[in-house]
Amino acid sequence: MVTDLATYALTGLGLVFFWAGTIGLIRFPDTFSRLHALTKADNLGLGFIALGLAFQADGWATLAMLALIWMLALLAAGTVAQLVARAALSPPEEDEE
Amino acid sequence: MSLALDLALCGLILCVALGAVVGRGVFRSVIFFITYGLLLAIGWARLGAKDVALAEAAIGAGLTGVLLLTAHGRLRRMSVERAPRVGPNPMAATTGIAVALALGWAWFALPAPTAPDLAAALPLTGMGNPVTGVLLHFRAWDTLLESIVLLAALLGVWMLARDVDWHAPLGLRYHARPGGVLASFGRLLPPIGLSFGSYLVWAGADGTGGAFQGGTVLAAVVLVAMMAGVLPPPRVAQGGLRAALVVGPGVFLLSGLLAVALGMGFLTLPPAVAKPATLIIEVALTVSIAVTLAVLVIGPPDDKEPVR
Amino acid sequence: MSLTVFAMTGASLVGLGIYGLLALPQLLRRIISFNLIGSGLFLFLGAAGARGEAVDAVPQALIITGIVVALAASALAVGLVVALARRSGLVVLPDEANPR
Amino acid sequence: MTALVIVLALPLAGALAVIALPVRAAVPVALSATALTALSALVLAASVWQGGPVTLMVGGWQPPLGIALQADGLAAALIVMSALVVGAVAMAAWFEMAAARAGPRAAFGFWPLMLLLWGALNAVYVSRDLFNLYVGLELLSLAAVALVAISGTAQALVAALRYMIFALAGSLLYLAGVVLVYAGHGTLDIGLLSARSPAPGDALALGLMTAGLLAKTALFPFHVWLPPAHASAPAPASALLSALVPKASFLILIRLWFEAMPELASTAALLMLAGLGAIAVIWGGVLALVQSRLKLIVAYSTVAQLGYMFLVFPLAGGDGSAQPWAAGAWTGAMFQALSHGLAKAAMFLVAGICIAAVGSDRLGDLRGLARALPMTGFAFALAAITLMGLPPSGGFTAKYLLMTSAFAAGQWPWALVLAGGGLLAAAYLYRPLAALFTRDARLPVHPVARAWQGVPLALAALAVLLGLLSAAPFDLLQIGRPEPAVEGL
Repeated sequence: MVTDLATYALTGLGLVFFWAGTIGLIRFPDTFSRLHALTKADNLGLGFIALGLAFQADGWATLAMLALIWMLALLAAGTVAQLVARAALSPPEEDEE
Repeated sequence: MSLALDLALCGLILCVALGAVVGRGVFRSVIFFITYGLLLAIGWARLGAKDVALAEAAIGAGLTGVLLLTAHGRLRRMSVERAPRVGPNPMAATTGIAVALALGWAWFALPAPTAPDLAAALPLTGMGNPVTGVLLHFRAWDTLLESIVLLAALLGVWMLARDVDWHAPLGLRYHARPGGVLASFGRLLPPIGLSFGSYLVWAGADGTGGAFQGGTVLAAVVLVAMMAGVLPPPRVAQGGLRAALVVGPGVFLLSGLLAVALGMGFLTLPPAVAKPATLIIEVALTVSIAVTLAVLVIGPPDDKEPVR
Repeated sequence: MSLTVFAMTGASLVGLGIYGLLALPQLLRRIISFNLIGSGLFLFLGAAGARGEAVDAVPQALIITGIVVALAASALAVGLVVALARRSGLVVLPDEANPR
Repeated sequence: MTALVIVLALPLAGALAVIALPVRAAVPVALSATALTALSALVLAASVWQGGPVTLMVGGWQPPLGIALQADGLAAALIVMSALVVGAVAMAAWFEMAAARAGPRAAFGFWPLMLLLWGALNAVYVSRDLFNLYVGLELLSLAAVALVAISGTAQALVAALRYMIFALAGSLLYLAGVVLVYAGHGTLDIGLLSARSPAPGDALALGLMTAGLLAKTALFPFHVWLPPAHASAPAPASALLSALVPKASFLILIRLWFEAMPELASTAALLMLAGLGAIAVIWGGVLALVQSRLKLIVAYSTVAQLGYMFLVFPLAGGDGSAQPWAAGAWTGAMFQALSHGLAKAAMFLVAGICIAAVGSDRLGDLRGLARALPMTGFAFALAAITLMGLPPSGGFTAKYLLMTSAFAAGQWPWALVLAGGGLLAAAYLYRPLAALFTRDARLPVHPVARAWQGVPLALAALAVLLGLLSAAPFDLLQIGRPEPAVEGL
């Protein structure tokens, strides 16, 4: 019961962060601030969701898997953000008239 | 509740698909397509088809996405002519709607047939996962041909190299700074990816996974390692590369021929050895799939982009 | 009911892909449209295979095969598009007129 | 059965070996795989001849679970014809695709692609499973597109891309039909489908599959991709593409309309198929008439010659299948597939020799070439006899059978098409023949090995022999020929 409540609260909090990150992605003016919104907010959001789901886990294996998922997502998001930022330094081009 | 979820998911899938078709700019179109593949994978999970979900996410969204993104980047650097922007096309719209309506009608008109009875035959294959049983036993001939289709595509891609480049390393040169983020990612990912990919192959016998899904994960590892400069891109002439390309279909085909030589039918695996034999075939297939997919994505031998 | 939703989505994806294939000249977009048609058909097939009491595994295997084949075809098509752009600077096919 | 397995597996195994082994081993491995497979093809045909259709359940699993393969008379005949064509192409390619002449890239790629194409063809000829046919067709298409692109010019790339788009669209239409068939019947096996209880989506499925296969067979109005694609490939590849590849999708059409769903063959649909075929015969002939390059003439002639095969639908399909003339019409169309394959491959190989000799295939550059290369000129003339349908060639047997059936059935417009198409063929082939055999002196000719010149000559002679010795192939084609349904209506 308590675990269910914790799950609702934490995943709810995670969703708020995702929502904020998405708003940032849409509203921020340039690539760099958008990236900032995405990586910061979404990584945190995913962390809360993983934490919330951890209360429903039925064993250490599931817990480890959740932790692994979060860490891999962090690793990938960090790398991709760097690469996107570097790509954004070169001027964009439209390929269709 | 679950119907509402499915409706929302399908609505989302259709929206991003629409974005992929009519969105402004090819880059956006590609991004929509990748999103589409990931959403579709969730749809497959909702349909209870976990193996398909994995395949769609890894191959449909992941590799096809990388392929399209790389191609778009290369086209942009080549200063090609721009494609004309076209307005709505009523003829095409009518055709598309007609086919969609015909398929929709067929859904309601078709009776649900009796599916082939897998349950009785599956124990003979030693597989717990019926999808793997179908892929490697009941429809092994499809799967063998499919692994060779990948090779045919690769040969086709190689034939697109310029003659002067033929002996050059495969694909474009990527410049990853030695101490940069990409380089460290390229060193960090392979051990994780290798274990995950191998796990998928191993698990595929009884649970979710299989040679194609595992092979795709391994291909992604190889790709990242090459882009990060950790793994030098191979050349067409390298014997190791070419052996890796054919080992999967080769072992599969030879096992089928061995069965003929032993007086059984083509591609027959007797129940006694079915499980270990399948595992050997799957491991060999995984190696070939991983290497073939990776070199398929990095493209033909290429010395440098031309200056136009 | 959910199955019908997925089947209708599949049918619509096929329609959308056909529109893209016929209406859009840019070749990468055409390749994307091909993939939409293929995955729409697979979604239809997957929904059809889930109609019985037990989910039929055969369509799932067919779909995995189909996804791999679609990737192979896409890879060759993308390779051709890039090679053509490099040789002639084109990202659309020249006019349908027959060469002489 | 072993022969069937070898015919299926050896080309694929050969391709894998060519890819894996060092480059210097490629040609010997490919040639020995070709020779052994061709031998097994003959053994297979002999065993079909003696013991009836050869059936193979892959992995020992019966349909609907497993995939059934069956070599009936028609499949065996096509396998033998393909083996002859591939054998000849391999001999010509030994000269023509050598690294010194074609460059290391094309010399590496041609052999495995040829073998993969052959393996796919044989797989399609014998498969009884609609989805397995899809995978086989995809392998065939990808190998074929790669062979078009092998020459690497911008023109070839455009042709390959257009081919790819038609092939992919055709595959997806076919796949849509397959999806509907499985959704309605839970099986993909042609034999089980023929005994199915009809479902409401069947006509739609058949229509979709047919449209897709027509695009792959390049029937009018889907023919636009074929001439540039076949003319852009290196000559040995063109021979494979033009002589063999369209026959695979045509064979699936035959399987669908005569075996899987014969009761859906309405008169209107059959007439439409043959009508498109008739337009293809005339329009392809007219376009061949205005070309100035040998390879384009030969490629447009393929559009026309494929059209004849579609006359089989109203003459032997649907209600006509129970009529006495059905056997003649059916066999005539298959004779056309066989003789066109041999003659067309010979013509493209001649074009390859011409390019090797004078560096061009423009008719103006070929003037008087037959004086320097008499064997080549003679080979082209023999192949032309078959395409025109003159006695005693295989093409004559085909058109004779189709024409007598058309008269017997009272469908005389098809006879007019046959006659008109023959005249057109005579007209468009007269121009290259006249150029080759003119007495003008010409610029110097590069020497061409006699063994190379003998290859198309042998193929063209086989196409004529098919008419002289037509009794044996006639009987072979009857083995396993779909019988009309016993229970009427």
